[in-house]
Amino acid sequence: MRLTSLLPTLARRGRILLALGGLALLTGCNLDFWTMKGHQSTIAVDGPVAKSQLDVFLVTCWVTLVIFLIVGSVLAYATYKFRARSEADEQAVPPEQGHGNPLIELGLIGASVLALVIIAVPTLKSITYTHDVPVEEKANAYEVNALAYQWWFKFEYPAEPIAGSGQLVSANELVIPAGRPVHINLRGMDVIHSFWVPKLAGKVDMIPNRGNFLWLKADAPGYYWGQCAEYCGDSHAVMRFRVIALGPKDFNNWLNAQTSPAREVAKVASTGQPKAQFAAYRSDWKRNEAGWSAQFELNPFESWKAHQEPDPKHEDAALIAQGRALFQSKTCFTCHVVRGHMVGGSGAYPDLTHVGARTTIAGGLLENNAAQLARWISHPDVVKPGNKMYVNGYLANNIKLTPDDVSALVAYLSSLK
Amino acid sequence: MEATAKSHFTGKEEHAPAKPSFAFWRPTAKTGLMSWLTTVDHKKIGFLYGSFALFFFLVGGCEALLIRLQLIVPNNTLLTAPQYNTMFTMHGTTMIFLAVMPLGAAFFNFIMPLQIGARDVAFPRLNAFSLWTFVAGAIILNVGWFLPDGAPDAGWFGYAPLTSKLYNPTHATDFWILGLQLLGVASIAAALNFIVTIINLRAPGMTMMRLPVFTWMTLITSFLIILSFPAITIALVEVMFDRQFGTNFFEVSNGGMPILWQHLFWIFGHPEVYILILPAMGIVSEILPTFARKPLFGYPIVVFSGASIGFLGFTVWSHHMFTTGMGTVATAAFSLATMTIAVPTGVKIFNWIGTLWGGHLKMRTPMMFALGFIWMFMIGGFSGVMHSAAPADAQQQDSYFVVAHFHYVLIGGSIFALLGGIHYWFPLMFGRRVSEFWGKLSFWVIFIGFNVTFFPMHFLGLNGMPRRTFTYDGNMGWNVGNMIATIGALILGTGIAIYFAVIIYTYLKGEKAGRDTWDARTLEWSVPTNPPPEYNFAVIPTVHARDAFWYEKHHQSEIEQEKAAQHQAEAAHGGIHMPFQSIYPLVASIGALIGAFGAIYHNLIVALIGGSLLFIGIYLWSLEGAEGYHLHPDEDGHDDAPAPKH
Amino acid sequence: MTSHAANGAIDHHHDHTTSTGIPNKKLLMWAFLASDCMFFGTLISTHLIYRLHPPPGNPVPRQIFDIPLTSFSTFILLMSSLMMALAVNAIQKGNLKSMRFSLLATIVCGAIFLGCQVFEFNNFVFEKHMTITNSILGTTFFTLTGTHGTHVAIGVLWLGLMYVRSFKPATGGQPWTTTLLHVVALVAAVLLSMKVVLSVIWALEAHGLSGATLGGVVGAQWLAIVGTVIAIGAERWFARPAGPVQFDQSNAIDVESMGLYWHFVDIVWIVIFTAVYLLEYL
Amino acid sequence: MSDSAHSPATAGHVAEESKFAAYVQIAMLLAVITGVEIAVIGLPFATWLLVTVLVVLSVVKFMFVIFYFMHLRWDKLFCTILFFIGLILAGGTMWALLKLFGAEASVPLSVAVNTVADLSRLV
Ligand code: HEA
Ligand code: HEA
Ligand code: HEC
Ligand code: CUA
Ligand SMILES: [Cu+2]
Repeated sequence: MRLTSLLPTLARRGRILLALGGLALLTGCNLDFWTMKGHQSTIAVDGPVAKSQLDVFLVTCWVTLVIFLIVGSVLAYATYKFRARSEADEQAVPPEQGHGNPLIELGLIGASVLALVIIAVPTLKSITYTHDVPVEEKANAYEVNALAYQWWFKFEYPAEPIAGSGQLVSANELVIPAGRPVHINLRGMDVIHSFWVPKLAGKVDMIPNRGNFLWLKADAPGYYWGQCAEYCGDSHAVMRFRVIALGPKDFNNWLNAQTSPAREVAKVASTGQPKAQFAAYRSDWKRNEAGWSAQFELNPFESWKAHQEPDPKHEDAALIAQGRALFQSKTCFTCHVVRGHMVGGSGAYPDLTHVGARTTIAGGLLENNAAQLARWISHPDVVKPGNKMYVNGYLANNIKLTPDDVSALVAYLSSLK
Repeated sequence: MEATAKSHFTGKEEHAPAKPSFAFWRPTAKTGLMSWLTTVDHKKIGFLYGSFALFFFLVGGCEALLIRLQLIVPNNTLLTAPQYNTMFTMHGTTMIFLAVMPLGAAFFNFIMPLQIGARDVAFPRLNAFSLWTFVAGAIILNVGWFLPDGAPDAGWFGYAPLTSKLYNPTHATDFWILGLQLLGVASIAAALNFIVTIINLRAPGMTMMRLPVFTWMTLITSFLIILSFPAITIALVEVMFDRQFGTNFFEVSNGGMPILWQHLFWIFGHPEVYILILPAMGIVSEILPTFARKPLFGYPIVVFSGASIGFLGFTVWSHHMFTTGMGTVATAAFSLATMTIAVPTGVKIFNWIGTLWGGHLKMRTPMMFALGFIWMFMIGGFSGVMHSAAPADAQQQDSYFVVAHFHYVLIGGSIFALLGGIHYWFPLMFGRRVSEFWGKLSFWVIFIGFNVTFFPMHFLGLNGMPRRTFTYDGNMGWNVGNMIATIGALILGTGIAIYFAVIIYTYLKGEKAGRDTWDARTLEWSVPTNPPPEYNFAVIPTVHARDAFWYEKHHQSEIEQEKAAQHQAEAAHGGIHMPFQSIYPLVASIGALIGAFGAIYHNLIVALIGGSLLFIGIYLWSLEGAEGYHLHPDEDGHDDAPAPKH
Repeated sequence: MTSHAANGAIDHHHDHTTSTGIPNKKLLMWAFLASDCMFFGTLISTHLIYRLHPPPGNPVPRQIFDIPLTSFSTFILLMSSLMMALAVNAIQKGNLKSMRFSLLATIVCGAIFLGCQVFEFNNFVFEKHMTITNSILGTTFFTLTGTHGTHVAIGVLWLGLMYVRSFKPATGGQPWTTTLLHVVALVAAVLLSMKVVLSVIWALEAHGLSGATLGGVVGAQWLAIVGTVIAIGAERWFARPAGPVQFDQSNAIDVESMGLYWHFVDIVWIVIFTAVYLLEYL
Repeated sequence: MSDSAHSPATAGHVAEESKFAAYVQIAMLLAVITGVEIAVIGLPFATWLLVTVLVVLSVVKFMFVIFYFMHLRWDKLFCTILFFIGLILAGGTMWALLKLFGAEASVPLSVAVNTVADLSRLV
């Protein structure tokens, strides 16, 4: 980045910033940030692996807290008790020039070692436990592969073969069976990334040329936030993903839906609905807009379930057909797979066969709704700095979309449940 | 090779000055630009190191402020993603390599020779070379701000393969590689010099176990530098070859393993963090006894624990890699090894408290910083211990919890101690002292601002906020913590601004300080004038005890006689020998700078010019010899001594 | 800190022995070598790590290495260490002539070693098709041995400078250009003769021993041959005996520190020879 | 300021000669060890044995060079300590690195996978 390019940016944005800062202050901060109940909390956890890690953390926390209190009080006392209270005090005859006391030293060293042993024991236990699926549960474990690309995740289900195209593949949303251990093979496909779903398990890096893995288990069905946790270039911050844990029945239903080819929308006449208008056609779409809606935030898991169901009432079959044609003519299919609809695509780009059934797009950055979809395909560069759809696709293939194209593509993509 | 010391031990006599042809032109300016560029005086070099370091501290601080301003609210757009990534990369690199390390080097240079009763370091011209090579490295590292390619943006530990040509095609990463390479050369050269100085140039009677603790920590830090920097040198050579010549060290398609970079980097990187903290611990170990008016509690144990921290520092590097899937055995081993470091570190804390116990604590500004150091470093150390438990770290690694940890040890630790050290030695360095009121005020503002900034980051990290993210969404529960942290950073910035204002004011107009302002204990305060004369000691002191100066003050008559005798002996032998200034270290460093540019831009001719300049500089520097002139001050540094009057 | 008699012969600093009695330069050199241990340690580790896991398609070292040649250069480097030790020994006794001879012998050994390495690299690249870019073995092997070779080359240069310095006249008078020219002559002599010898070897390998082969070499390399003769002549001229010089026992420490460096480069090779070459044959 | 004309004392001469002889003998010994090393690799013994022999032999060479040619033997002990700090740390680091990379967890995918399909995923 160039210094000269920074200065105007600063000047331009300074005012917005001040306004924003003031606003946030005024709206009143609720100072409960220390409860740490966020979507990516490592404290309010939902799985045995994260729990084991949390327990170790709490041990370290208590041990050091106790030491801190003891050492701190002695230090505070010494500072208070022995401070010179007056000028005269400072000039007084120097105190006894003592040089130390080996017994005290040894005692304290012993105490420190003891404290460390208290930490070390659970640490060692947890290292073994969190490393891999416990032997007794091995048979029950579900296997998936997670592959990281700049800046999105690909998930493979080796246990779900699909005739003709290998195995079930999805992007950015990992669906797992709840209550079962899941063994995830981690692969970095370009640079180093890291797989982190704080509520379920600590992170493990996805390093090129290295066969890493982790295991986790979700205690109950739920919707979990994940994030790439190793700096991997421009859009590292927005390389996110989700994990959805489902009960056995739901999981099987989901698998059935996913393993089938992309959904065909019955050819019916236009419902005559007015075409959606998207503010997102313009590139000056406000970038500091949240990627999610309040409704979604209210109950993400329900939102995910809702996404699984087709919504024929609001679908415009003609528009969808137009979108499908555009997907081909605008060369989207050269990168993206839509299994059953057209032949094309490559494994190195997100599989869109069931993109409509996901709650998020663009690496977990945006909620998957019409407006955000439009925003993404109109200006991927603005939404996600440097992303490879933009640099490899839009520029190289020179894809230009009119607002109408976008509406059609959005309709098509949303129909891919 | 430095020729200065040649005659030092052989007693060899040079022949009457022959030549001088133009190559051996000896600069003699005592004032003005040339005197600074060609100086070989450890105090001037220390001052320059310190000035550069403080400048870069402000630069790094401004970068930090931009980081914090970007994060003040979710989805902020003050900086773009590439700008932000550049910002934290340069912030980390600048703070570590261009602020804290050289600030440490400034004290090593200025204080250490005085503490051991020496008149300079063992190789004064090598010292100048270190300084100018450091400057060259700093230039290369920062030059990207002014060029189209931009400044480095691969993070301060530049994990391969993000640094490869494929993912980072511009020269930005080359600036980072070559910049660090030059800084490494500078650091190793300086460290070798300090090692020889401390081992070999101690005043009579200054046994190793009488060395001031700061000098001890200088020695240990220097060892850490010479033993850890080679690892990053090799690692940097490997990425450089990958980028420039298409080798395969980290090239996955030909079987390269990017994980190797992480190992090599952290073999350097972990000792590096102790390179940053040990000088700080040394400074604190000087300040506390002075203001408690008591010797350091358990001196031998403090020294020994410093050495064990240094040694253990080489056995724990993989604790930065707990999440790289090393397998249970390696993870457990590094986890335990890391925990053991808490023991020697704890010993230091206990001994500092022991030093306070029963003392007469004079609560002056340096003392405030030292006490602040103990508190803050303790907190930082405890979060370090939390990291060392590998399973816990799996959640903390690369989250703001780590950011909190290392700022507590780096700012609460290193920076607090260094800022305290500046206050402490200011009267010695400049003959003026900082106003207590303003000094304490700046301390409190910094202290509060620091905690407001970084304490919430623990919560942010545990709440899952990843580091190195230019933006975050508003629904994650991170808004308030970030807002507080940013406000804290502004307070902290204000505190630092006050601190600098006070320092600059004092330098220009501050209250004059007498000799031995604080009633201190170590030899640096025994110099005849503040600031010290260029020859440091009119008479090389003879050391009778640890805390040598304290002993002198309490055995005055005895010492006086000894000094007189010593002075006579020295005078009889021709007075104090001072080495000439020299231009060649600067020439060599400029050669290195030019050569680095040639390497970055693949320009063979420029590289060759740079290389030859480097070679010629070194060659002429070894040919010209140290030479020098003589001074004849009296015992107190008066009379015929050209002592700088203030 | 330095004692330095501006005039007169009084040893005027009673305190100029160092605190430990070890000369500063020697201490500096040992500390530097400690540092260099880490330097080569990490580099050799890199090579061995990749030997632990050679990717498929990596060249097989056994099919590439040429143990007889490497053994020869190992032997030569050992001999150079011997000559270096003798040089230090000589100057410590003040025997300048013997020191100069030993230094020259060390330089020659170093040059032969470098020549072998040039030959080896050439052979690997052009005959065995292993380059620094086309395989991980090539990458680590060339980087490691090349870095060692660079150390040797720096050592040879340093030896040359020291050799030249031993002619600095005691009277001063000599302009620095003479010194520089002497260095140039020496370096040119070494480089050019290496070139000639190498081309002879290559020609012999390619065409066998015959008058025509040698004639061909002379034809192709006549410039280098003439240059070699001139350079050696110039070197001899600069080295002609001429009055007292500024070099004696007191310079032993300079030669000794240089020697430490040289021996270190030798022991690094001992490690490389075992770890990189021999272990491949088990 | 001495040229060769300024011949050293006789006593010095004797000392020089004796060291001279020692140096030459050591060099011969080193050469012989090198020869043995080269011979050893052809022997039909267990690999671990050969490795041990090779390592021991090169350590012997190493020690001879540093203690005699580099006269650590005659120098202050401190030089030996100084150098061995570096040597031991470097050796320890190498050992740890090789252990780490030798561990199962560190086998790179480019070696572990054998099918073409899997390989293509890496590139
Ligand atoms: C000045 C620099 C400094 C210092 C001194 C330390 C000190 C320590 N550090 Fe820290 N560390 C960093 C700078 C530093 N660190 C940096 C910069 C990083 C991040 C790099 C990056 O990723 O960018 C880092 C990261 C880091 C990690 C990796 C985190 C991660 O990325 O996942 C770990 C893991 O173990 C760690 C551990 C420790 C430990 C155990 C100590 C110990 O030395 C602390 C010992 C001190 C105490 C424990 C307190 C006092 C002791 C007592 C009062 C005695 C009794 C106490 C007990 C018995 C517990 N540090
Ligand atoms: C010694 C080292 C050091 C020091 C002193 C600091 C100082 C500060 N650091 Fe940083 N920091 C690092 C070393 C250090 N840091 C490292 C190694 C990283 C990791 C980088 C990476 O991930 O690659 C890092 C990363 C880092 C991050 C994480 C970025 C990210 O991961 O996305 C943050 C975020 O808050 C941060 C903040 C700060 C702040 C607010 C200060 C403050 O203390 C700064 C205080 C100074 C000033 C504020 C400027 C001085 C004052 C003026 C110029 C006067 C004018 C100003 C006002 C009046 C307001 N630092
Ligand atoms: C050069 C290849 C390429 C082309 C052509 C391309 N894309 Fe993409 N697409 C990508 C990549 C890469 C991503 C992942 C980007 C990221 O998240 O960083 C992506 C992501 C997406 C996503 C989000 C997927 C998810 O689950 O997160 C959608 C939707 C999408 N593209 C639609 C389209 C449409 C519509 C077109 C044509 C107009 C198109 N793409 C053309 C490469 C391409
Ligand atoms: Cu992927 Cu960060
Ligand atoms: Cu560390």
